[in-house]
Amino acid sequence: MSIKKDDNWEPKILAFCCNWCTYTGADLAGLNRMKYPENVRTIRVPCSSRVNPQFILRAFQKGADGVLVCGCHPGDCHYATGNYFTRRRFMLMQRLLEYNGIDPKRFQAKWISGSEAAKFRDTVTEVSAQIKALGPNTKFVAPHYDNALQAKEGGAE
Amino acid sequence: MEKILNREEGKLLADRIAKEANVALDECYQCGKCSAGCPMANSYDLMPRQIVHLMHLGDMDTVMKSKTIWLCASCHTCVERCPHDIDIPTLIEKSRMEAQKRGISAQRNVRLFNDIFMETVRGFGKSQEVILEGAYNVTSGRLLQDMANVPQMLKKDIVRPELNSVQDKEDIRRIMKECEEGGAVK
Amino acid sequence: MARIGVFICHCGTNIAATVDVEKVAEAAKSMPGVAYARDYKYMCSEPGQAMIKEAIEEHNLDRIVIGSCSPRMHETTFRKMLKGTKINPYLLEIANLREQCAWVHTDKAKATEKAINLVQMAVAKVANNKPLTTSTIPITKRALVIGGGIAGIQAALDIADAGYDVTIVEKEPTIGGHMVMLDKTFPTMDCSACISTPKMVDAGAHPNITLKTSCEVEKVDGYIGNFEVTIKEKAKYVNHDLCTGCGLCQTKCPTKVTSEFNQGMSKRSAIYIPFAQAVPSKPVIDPQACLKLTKDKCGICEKICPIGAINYQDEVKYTTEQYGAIVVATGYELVDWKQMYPEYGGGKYEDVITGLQFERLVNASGPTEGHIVRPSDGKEPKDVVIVKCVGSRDPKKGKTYCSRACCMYSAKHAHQILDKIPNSRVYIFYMDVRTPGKGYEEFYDNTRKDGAQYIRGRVSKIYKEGSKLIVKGEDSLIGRPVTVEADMVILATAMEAAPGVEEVVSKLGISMDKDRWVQEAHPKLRPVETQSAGIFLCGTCQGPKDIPDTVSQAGAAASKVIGILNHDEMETSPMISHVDQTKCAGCGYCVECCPYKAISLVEVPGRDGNRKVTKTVAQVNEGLCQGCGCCTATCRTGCIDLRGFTNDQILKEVDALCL
Amino acid sequence: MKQYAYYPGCSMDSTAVTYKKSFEYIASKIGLVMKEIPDWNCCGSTAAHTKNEKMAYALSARNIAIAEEELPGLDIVTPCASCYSRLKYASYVGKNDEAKRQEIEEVLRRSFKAEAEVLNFLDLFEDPEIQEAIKEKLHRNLEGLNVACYYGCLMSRPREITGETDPENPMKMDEIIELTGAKAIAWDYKTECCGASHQVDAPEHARELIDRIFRNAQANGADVIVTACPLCNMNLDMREAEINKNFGRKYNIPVFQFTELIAIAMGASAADCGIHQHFFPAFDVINEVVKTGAKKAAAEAKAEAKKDPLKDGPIVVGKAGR
Repeated sequence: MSIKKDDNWEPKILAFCCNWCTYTGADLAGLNRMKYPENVRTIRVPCSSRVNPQFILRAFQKGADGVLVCGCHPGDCHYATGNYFTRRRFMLMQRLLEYNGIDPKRFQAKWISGSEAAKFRDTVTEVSAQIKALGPNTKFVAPHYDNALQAKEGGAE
Repeated sequence: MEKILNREEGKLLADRIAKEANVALDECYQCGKCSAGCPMANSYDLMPRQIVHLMHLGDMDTVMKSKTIWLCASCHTCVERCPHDIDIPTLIEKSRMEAQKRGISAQRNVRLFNDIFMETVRGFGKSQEVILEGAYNVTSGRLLQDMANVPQMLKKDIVRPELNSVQDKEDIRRIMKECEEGGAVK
Repeated sequence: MARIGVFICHCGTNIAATVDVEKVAEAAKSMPGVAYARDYKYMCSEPGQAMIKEAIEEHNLDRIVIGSCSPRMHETTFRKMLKGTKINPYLLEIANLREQCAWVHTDKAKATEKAINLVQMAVAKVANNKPLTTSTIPITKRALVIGGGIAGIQAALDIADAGYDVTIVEKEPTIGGHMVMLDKTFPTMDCSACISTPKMVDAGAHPNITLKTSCEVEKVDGYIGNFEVTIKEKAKYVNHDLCTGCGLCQTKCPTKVTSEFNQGMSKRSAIYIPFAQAVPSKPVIDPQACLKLTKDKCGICEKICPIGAINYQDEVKYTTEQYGAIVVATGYELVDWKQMYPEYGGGKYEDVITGLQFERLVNASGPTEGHIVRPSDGKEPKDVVIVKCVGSRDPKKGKTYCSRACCMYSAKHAHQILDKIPNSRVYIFYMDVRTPGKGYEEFYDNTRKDGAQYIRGRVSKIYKEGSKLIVKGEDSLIGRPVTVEADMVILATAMEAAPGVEEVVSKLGISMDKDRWVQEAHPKLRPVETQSAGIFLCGTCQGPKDIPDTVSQAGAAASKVIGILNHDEMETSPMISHVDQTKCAGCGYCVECCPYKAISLVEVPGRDGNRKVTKTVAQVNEGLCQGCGCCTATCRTGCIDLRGFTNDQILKEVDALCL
Repeated sequence: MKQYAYYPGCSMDSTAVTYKKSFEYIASKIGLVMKEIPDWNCCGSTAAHTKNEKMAYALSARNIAIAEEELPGLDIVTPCASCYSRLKYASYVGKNDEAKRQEIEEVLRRSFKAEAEVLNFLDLFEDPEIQEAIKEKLHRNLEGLNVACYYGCLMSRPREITGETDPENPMKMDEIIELTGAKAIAWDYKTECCGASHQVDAPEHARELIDRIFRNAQANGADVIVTACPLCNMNLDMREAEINKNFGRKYNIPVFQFTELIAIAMGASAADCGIHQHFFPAFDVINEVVKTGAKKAAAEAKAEAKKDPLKDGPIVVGKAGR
């Protein structure tokens, strides 16, 4: 199956942001009127360690094109040690996904503090561009989403 | 004295040397513990600490023209005690090689001694202390240096007039030649 | 079916300029479960809130979504608003249409599309929200202070003065810590003992303060407002209830060992009061040194004690007490420079001493009655070298940090030597002189005027030739090596967190930084809090500092404690983890990863077919849980979930996002 | 007893005559077999690595390569601190930098595995088996002799090359020398530099280094200094008289190789270890100690014999355990 790239195609990117650092950083980016692509949606979680691997699989299953997990910098976790768990879980998860044929660029973890609005903007802009270049995600997508996917791709050949 | 290197060239060279020596020049906070413990420091024109600072600034010109790089005895006391583990002996050694390449030597005799030493090795495969001392005295103009000891040496059978050498002299000459042609280890 | 109300805020033009708010509201109407949707200029305003309340009544809404600014801004506002309605305040979700949509995009069509999606996610989530109630916990109005140095004493006095009971736990036989060892304090040159011993006496005599010396914290359970602390009291072998502190025993004791208080420069007996002004001023027996306890010989103290207070059979005792808040003030110790610096003799030379040893040497109640003499031969030194940054600012051999108080105490030592020994010379080897404090720079100035020679450079080697110590350094300001022949060398050794801080920290469930200092919750804005609610810190357990800083931090910690103890009960956040114990397999992974030790394994009755069995399951302590949710992602059976951010809620958000 | 590949180094055949003699004496007494590396060459010493890094590695590596080929499985031992340092550097680079190892191999046209361990004489004499063998052969007690063990730079620094755990105060030689009954004193110039070849090419700067070493040894009560390196030994021994003259000192501290003292304790004569070949007179001090020790041992043996009437036979002089 080859993928036809539609120039108007926009990826769906999901960003899990911890409430204390990255979500605050994202708010600050807004406050500073920084601009970044519309295709990133954040889900607020108390801590990046709240992100269950199940959520990521579910996102890819339902047709998300990229998932970003963001938290405080290691050592700065609001809950002391949460992001260390995130970091370890992330590495395992990324290897699992890679093993299943998902490009590691589709699943990234970034540490962005509450003051790093510019880093938030740069990160989502960069990730968005990377995923746009990769094209739509086709792995894991549950069968009944096929139609939606095909529509998105402009039809599979 | 004429500038051999300007700041930009110097900075490039210093950074390359630092990288090869695995040294982060910016870690040095100029505490001076290196200079304080250096056995040769009384004779230096630049303290080891200043060598690091000049390299950080990119002033390799001053570094290569200094006496210090020739007088360092490579005893490694500085790096043993350095709070930031900065490998000054290697920085100095590599600076000395660069100076040598450009024909600079603020301590002519040190260079001379090294040259003669290597030539005896090239000639015989082993160093010849008698020839070394003799040739050095003649070329350095310090004819009488250590000569007071010679009669005693001969009398006490400490040195003998005959020479030691390796059998396969060609092998040594070839290795030395190839190394000289090939330049430094990458 | 849920009846969700969606309210889209214009925020003036903040949102409305980039997002077609009418369109969003319109789109919301067709989202599953939405019974009502509308937009409004300012949702957070009085009329906006009234409008929402009306809509709730009118349309019989049971949960609401507000599309507005960040939830970090107005979530609490809208929750408060819901308190007056039939809807539980936690049946609310906020779609962030301002900070994370309108303000960061320019393309109105795309921004509107995103806004609709964000509302969709919030709607999907809120449909799965459960009503939550905050609970209250009673507060035990007592505080525990761990450590009886000047930090602990100050914090205890402040709390006690506010009318609350305080216990000070101190592992040594007396309170006082390091401050009472010091001679003078910079920059004012007050006598350290003269200003600290009255505080010790106050603490000992305060009706609200209980001193527990020779004690350590054994175990800490519970949470803010309700800590249950087991305190271990080491055997003192002297009944302090009977003892009058006459001191006869220590004059007769035949065993002499090195005195800790005098930093190894004098002897004390095996039964001893650490120093004259100790509080409590009653002796204990050192079980390692006592002949009776080690070899069953001697027994003199028992024979001569006029009231029979000696008890060789004394044992370790444990008591358990309740506290509402805890202050950690475990203090510092000097680094073991002898291990770090063989080039300074590694302890071979008696006349190379630490700053703290010098304090004892120059102190009128010290081993030499205040005469500065060389420990080796008792002669008065004429040339003294002070070496700064020994063990600090040295990533290879010691600590990376600056030990902060050394510059000033070194200046003080120089001043004292020049003052007390006529025609003496003092050389101070330094890397930088750091004097950030009131009157500090002036003090440094005066020390130089007194004649102290400051030489910029780190010392490379100290060795002995004859009776002189040879100090090799570099005067880096002229770039020449210098050699000083000294009679005595004082090393300004770095502070490090006291030994045993690891155990205290792990028992309390708080953390340390890479240098073993106790970690504060935020370096700027929560400097005396730890990340565990109800546990505070002050003094040098948090980092190197001098006395003024220590005392102010102690006051700050005390005020935080008083702030808690002032309440009879406290509200807890309902957004915490809970375990479905029917599904829990008792694997304990959640216990491992919880940063607050809030989860424990308990035995509960269960069933295996028809058989009644007990099974091991996890249980969350609601007072300790801070709601991070780390446990939820580690649970194999999915039985542990975070209220307010449940798996269901987040999965529904993910689904809505991917539509 | 374990066998070793032996790299004597250039000085061992000329200036280090006392080192050579005394070591050969010990080896013959305890049955230590040293297999000289065939056709070994100069390690390049200080001069090579100031000129050309690759040449410095290659010259040293040639010896390791030959040893690995001709004397497989044997550790390489060298008496000279400078040779030790250069061989050890080559071995270290060969072990840790595959690219450089290949490059060296290429220029050598020999296989250079860098597997053989490089040891100095202190490592060798640290071997418990050798120490046991020495202890068995001890015939004299050098009690009363205060020895300053001088290690110099390259035996202990840089620590990642030498593996020395305490470069400020190494103790290997102290422990070895105390086998003889002599006292290894604590002093502070154990690892200070002797100036190495700068004593020849920059004497005006380097002489004071030697002066400082003698001064500290004297201040700490040393009767003699012992070294474990031909160059350190020569720098100290040959220049002591000159220092006395030019610096106005009165040092009377003969300089020995540590092997000389061991050989003497094992019964070697002055000629066996070349005591007369020192520059600075060394015979008297050692003779004094040996004589005192012998008298004392004889007296002790007599007392012992008196105590134990069953003991007969000739009085054994020596084997005076510490």
